[in-house]
Amino acid sequence: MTSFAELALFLVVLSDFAVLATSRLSACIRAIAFQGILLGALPLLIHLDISGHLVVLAVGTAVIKAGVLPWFLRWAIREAAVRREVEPLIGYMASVILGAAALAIAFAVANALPLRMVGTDLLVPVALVTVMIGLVVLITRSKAVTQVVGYLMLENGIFLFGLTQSERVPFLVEIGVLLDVFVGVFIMGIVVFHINREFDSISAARLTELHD
Amino acid sequence: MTDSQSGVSFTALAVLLIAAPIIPGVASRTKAILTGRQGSPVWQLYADLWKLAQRGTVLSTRTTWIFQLAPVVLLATTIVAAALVPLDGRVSIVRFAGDAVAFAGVLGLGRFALSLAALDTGSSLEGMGASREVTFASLAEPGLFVAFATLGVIAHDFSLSAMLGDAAGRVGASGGAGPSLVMVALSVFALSLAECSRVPVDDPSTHLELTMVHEVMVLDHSGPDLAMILYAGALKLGLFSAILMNVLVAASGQGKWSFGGAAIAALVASFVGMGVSIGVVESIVARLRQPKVPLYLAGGSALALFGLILVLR
Amino acid sequence: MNVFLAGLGLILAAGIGAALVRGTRARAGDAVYQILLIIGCITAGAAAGRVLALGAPLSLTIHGAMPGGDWVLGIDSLSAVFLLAILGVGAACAVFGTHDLAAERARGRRATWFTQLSFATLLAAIALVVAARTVVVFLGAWEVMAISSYVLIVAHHEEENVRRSGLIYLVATHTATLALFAMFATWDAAASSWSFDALAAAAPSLGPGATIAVLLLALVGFGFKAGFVPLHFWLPPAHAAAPSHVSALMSGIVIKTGIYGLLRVLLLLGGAPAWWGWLVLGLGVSSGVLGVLWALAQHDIKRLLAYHSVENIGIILMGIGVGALGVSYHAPVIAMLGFAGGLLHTVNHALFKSLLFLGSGAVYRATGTRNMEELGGLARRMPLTWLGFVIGAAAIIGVPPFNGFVSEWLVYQGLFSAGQTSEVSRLAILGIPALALISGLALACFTKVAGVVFLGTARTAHASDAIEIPRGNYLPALALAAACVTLGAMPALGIGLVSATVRELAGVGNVGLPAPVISGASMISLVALSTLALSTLLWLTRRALGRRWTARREPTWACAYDAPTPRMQYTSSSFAAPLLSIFGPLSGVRVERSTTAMRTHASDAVLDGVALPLWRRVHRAALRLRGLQQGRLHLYLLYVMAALLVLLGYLAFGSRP
Amino acid sequence: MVLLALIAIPALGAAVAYVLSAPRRSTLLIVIAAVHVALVARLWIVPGEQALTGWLADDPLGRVILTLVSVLFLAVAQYAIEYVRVGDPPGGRAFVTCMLGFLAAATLVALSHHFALLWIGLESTTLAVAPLIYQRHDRRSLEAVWKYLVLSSVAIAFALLGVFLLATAQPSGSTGGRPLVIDDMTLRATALDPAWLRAAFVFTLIGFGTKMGLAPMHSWKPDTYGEAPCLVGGLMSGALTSCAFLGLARVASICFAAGQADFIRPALIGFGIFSLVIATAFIIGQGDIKRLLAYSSVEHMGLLVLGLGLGGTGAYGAVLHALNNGLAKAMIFLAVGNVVLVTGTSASDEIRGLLRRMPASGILLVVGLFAVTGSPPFGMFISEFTIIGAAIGEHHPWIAAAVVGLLAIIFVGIAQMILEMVYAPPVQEVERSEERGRLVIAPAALAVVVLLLGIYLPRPLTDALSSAAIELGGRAP
Repeated sequence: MTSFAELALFLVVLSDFAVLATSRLSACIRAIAFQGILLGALPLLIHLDISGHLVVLAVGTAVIKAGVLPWFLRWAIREAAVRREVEPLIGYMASVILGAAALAIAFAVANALPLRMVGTDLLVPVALVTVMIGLVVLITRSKAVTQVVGYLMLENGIFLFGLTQSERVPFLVEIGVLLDVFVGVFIMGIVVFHINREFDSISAARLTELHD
Repeated sequence: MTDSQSGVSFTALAVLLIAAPIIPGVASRTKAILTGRQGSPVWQLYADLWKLAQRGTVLSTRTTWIFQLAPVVLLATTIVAAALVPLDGRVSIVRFAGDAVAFAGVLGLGRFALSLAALDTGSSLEGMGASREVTFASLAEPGLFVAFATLGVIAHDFSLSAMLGDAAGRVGASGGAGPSLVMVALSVFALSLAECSRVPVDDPSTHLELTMVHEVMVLDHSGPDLAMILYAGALKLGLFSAILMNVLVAASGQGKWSFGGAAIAALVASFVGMGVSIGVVESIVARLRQPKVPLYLAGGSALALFGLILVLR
Repeated sequence: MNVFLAGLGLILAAGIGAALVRGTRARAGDAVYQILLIIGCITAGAAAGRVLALGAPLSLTIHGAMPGGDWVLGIDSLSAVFLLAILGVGAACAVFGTHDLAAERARGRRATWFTQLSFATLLAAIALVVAARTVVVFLGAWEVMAISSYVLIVAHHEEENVRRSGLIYLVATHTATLALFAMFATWDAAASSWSFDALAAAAPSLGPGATIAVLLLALVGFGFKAGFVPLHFWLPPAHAAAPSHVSALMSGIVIKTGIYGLLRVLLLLGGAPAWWGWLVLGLGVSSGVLGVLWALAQHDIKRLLAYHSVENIGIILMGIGVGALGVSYHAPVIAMLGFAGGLLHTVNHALFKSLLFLGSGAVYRATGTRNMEELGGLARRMPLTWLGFVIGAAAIIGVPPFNGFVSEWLVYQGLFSAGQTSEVSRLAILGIPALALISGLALACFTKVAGVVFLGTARTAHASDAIEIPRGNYLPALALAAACVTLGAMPALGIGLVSATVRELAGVGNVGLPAPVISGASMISLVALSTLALSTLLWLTRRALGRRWTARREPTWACAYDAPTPRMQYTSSSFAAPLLSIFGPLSGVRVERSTTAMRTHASDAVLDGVALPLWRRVHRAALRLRGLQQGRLHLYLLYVMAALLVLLGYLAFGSRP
Repeated sequence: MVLLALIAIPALGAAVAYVLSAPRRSTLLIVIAAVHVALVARLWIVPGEQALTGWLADDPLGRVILTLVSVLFLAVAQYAIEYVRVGDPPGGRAFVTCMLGFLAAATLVALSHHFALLWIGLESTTLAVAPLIYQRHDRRSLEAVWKYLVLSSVAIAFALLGVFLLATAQPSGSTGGRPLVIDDMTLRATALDPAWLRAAFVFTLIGFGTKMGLAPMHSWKPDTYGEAPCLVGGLMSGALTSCAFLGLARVASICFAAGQADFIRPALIGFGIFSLVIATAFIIGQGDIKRLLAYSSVEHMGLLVLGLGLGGTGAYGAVLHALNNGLAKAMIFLAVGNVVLVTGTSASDEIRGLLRRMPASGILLVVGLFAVTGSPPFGMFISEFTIIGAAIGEHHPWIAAAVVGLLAIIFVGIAQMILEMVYAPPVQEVERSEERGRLVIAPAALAVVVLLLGIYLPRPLTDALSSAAIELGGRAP
């Protein structure tokens, strides 16, 4: 059983790097959708006693993170003529190297943490990697949509970390968190849509009109 | 103060009022003799006063009541100042702790009135005189106060009668305060020359208005007003000579004269002495240039300050 | 105590009454305002008078859920002395102000009810400051006083420099409030509650560091309000900008709350260490000399009077310094003389300074300008204002028949008696030449003002067609003049007024004032009366003598130059030039020479030299930080990450659990 | 039962308002606001109610913040009725909905005793306010809302991580009590694992700190308050930041109970002082009145955190300061709103002659100046005085000196701008004032409340403040 969970976690790391490496927006969105599916499956893989609320949680996560949000992000950028990411501040190669560094740090830190292991010991490092790579994407990318993808990745990382405490964190809270993330990204999507309409290209870099 | 004592001090005041005008006469006389001239008689000022008292006054069209009030206030304040000084070397008519401040204050009121009268005429020359008079006075006063402070510390009492009267005499020479008393005497002499506008600071006999200080302030006064101003000037000279005499007596260390007659004689002698010394100074020293006067006054004050430090040590 | 509060209530009612009865029936509003305000002042003054007369301090505690414990008000002898000065001068300024504003309202420029309302609030706030006995009430009344005087200063807010002066004033008072803030906070840390009695109880338990902090902060906080030299820079611009009856009240009364504060802290601390006494004496001397020197350099009559307030605050501080030294060197005689001199000079200064400001206000109302170079010859056209002004001038330079002399005489005695002791306090005698220099320069300065503004011939059209102000205006001025003369002629009155407080400050129980002071007081009245008597006698003989000879009227002699023009008269700058040249750059006179013209203007050493450049440097430093907010979202995210990393570092390497 | 009503009514109102017509929407808004205040008053009468098995509870600290939010919302609602009709883009359908949504979320934050619930509440306040910021639908407000959303979401993500770390710090099973419920955690605080608890505090400090607008995470504040309509600025600076402060205070109370005081105090004091310094630097020479108020909000958040970090009477001062700051900030924002509505610009050098054109708002601005800078007659003075007293009481005299110095400089910056706007003569003479009467009622009422708080603190309020202070590791003055 743990091998399936480890496989899923490995795929999650792979999708992180996919987002880092690609320059095309649609590829990014597909990668984050794929990660959504994995996240949906993981609670089932980790906890053997599959109770009713675990299934609902898994299905809910998969539907929202893999289905609704990626479709919505594609809707947000449908009029954008340019579908490619502007050259990020530190270049693609540097981003991937940074991702690798994040992976190394994550594993080093994970061992140091005196965490009571629940599920596989791979869960916490992967969570930390996803969080860090999410932050890298958020900071270095200039396209608004990519930043939303970065934010989603950050949420996924924290969601993974939440799984270590899943039996202690009641079901209602999980759903609440999920709903909040959904509404957050939904509003971000609308704003991206408006940015898309106002500014010729949806690069967030030009948003520097407000300053002191 | 006992009634016999007050009798002597009142007679001393009367002597001052009568004899004061000799001093300018003696001064001009000495200067004339030293410079080989005949010079005017000693009682010249009496004649001038009498002549002016008979004359009518000419008032400027611009002046207000302050112009006519000023000479009156000047004379009145000088007389009140005289009441504060122990003319007979023992005790003054009005005696209280801190009457040195009153002495300076009263003279200040007179100066204030005279300067206002000068500005009232609206002429630029009188304005210049008032400005210079007030400038030099404000620099001379600190020196005078340091002198009084030194005397006060020596006599352990801040009233003029104690300082210049008997207390200073007793403590004076014997208490080792001799040198500082001499310094105070010198500084009082220097500063009184400035206060009474005599040579090193101002020349009463000059006719060039631009160089005058005190004289140009009173240009517009005439008749009895001018008489009062000149008389007040002479009285002030008399006051300072009395103060100087008392300080010198204290410095020399003899006791005080017990009976009244000698004190009166000493007072008259101080007038003549003051006149002679002014005459000598006038014939030796030329008038100081305008920017040099503050240095002169500062020098006088420094002398007194040095005396004070000597005593305080 | 309820009588006092009733008085305050009446004063506030006067302001509100003026606010209600505005518009068409403004004249009725003025009458209501004046009557109510005067009655209020009298009732409150009666309460204060009773405290002084019976020597029984009043106290009132208002319980309730107020923040910082319940409110305590009280009037002891110190508050009573200040209250009498405040209410007396306040009433006079209010009457003058009403008529002054009536003229302005006639020109329809501005509704006057707002100024009257804030004037009434200001008066009530000052009275409350003096009667407050807890921190919250004290600081609350203090700030209401600061705000209402700000509102009054910017009454003519259409002019740019009025607003600028108002801002400088507000910043100065707010910094003062913050300094008091910190002082009371330091003091409160050791005290049980926020009331003054608790503070007094906690005073001995204050550590050495805390005592130094409290004393220095008190000096800064109250110094800003009192306005001694380094902290005076707001005072001249504020007084020049304010309407004249407001600057009269501010200069006479509001800056005195600073002195009240210092005395109150001294009382609560039960005496200050010697260094504080020396510091206050030093500040007094420097404020005195520099204040009068900078006053000499001024062209604007109100700025000149404002600098003279700085000088007189210097003299008051010398008195308090000597008093504090007396207490710290355990010489009660010196303490009593010093405090008596300082306190009496506070009352005297309140009287003659407001008199002078009302005079300058009348001049401004009549001629429309405050620049002395454009005035002259007003004595003939405004005789009663001239009478008030010349009495005020004589009083301020401290010559015998007037009240200024009495308090300076006390300060001299304090300095001299300090000089007679054997300890190091002997050095205080060096204050005597300084005080002499100050009064000498003051005499020069006021000869200049009185002569240039009122005497000679009118230099411009403004001055030549000036008309005397209505009766209502100079009545208060003459009342103040009368007070100056009576206090000068009968000094025993003034000394009796302050003796109770002086005993308390010097901490000597109910032993009487030193004997020389009592006998001196009667002698001074003898000197004053004899001067007046002798002058009148000589004046009458002069009159009698003169009638026999006709007095001819000719143009001024001026060495037979027969076409003198008004411009040839000595002006304020030329009159002061010899004195200012002696002090060189210290006098702050800036000379602007061009090929055709030469102008001198006075600059304030502290404001232009220290305060404004300091503010510009702070401004530049702030602008350099502006780069942080340049609008790029990436950098904002980096800031958050940086903060996170710093905290994680702190977590990892910070204090071990 | 009252607690659930307090949350449900605004939430339902938000849904209903979306479908109602404009006039009825406004009446619904004001009615719900009034009902909300009434319910909170009832809470004061019978305190200590619980709901949802302890997840929602009424404790003194929460009740003070809830009162602030409720009173503030009532004033803003009354202001909004007029604003919706007359604002430059009049408030649309979403305006009232979002406001009521915000009220519901803020109430949830104030009442929740379960950290995750608190997190959800705070997240929903952020999302409820976002459309309000974008009210003007122009490029500048678009940029402002984008930055606000990205920065807040990242912050909220960290806060969520912090909450999960709190959960890990709690021992499972009976010894740990119900997971993430504040009451149980404070009771069994010693059983918490110190390492995880500290990590949780770090992340929650960053998360809630960014929501409060502490420096260096404050960059979204000037843009957001600068571009949002003033009543939204008032709502956010008054209520939203106070809710974020409540969240931070809850975590801090757990840490104090668990004996981590010497770890978290330096961090809180450090952030407090840094916020004050940054605020001072940006207030001087600021060109825009709304951005200036944003930096003033950063300054006061710094003071709150400083008070919390100092301990002693500082905690009491901090909670009282949150109350005073919320009301004063809302008051001055609404007054500025009136000015911006008439003059059309918020650049301070283009606004002149307010005393002539809009006397009421002009005077309110001056009153606001003295209120916001903590001058004595107003409530802010009492709380600032307590905080500085605590700084000295807890033997940090240099911190007290620094704070007093910075407050003095800040006063100069704000006074320079506001006094010039109010007292300078108007560019072109105007005969009658362009004041809208109804828009002045709300700020005037708030001003009176702030003044009252400076003079009279009702007994129940002081008791609540004292028990809140004890909870936050401090003591009553």
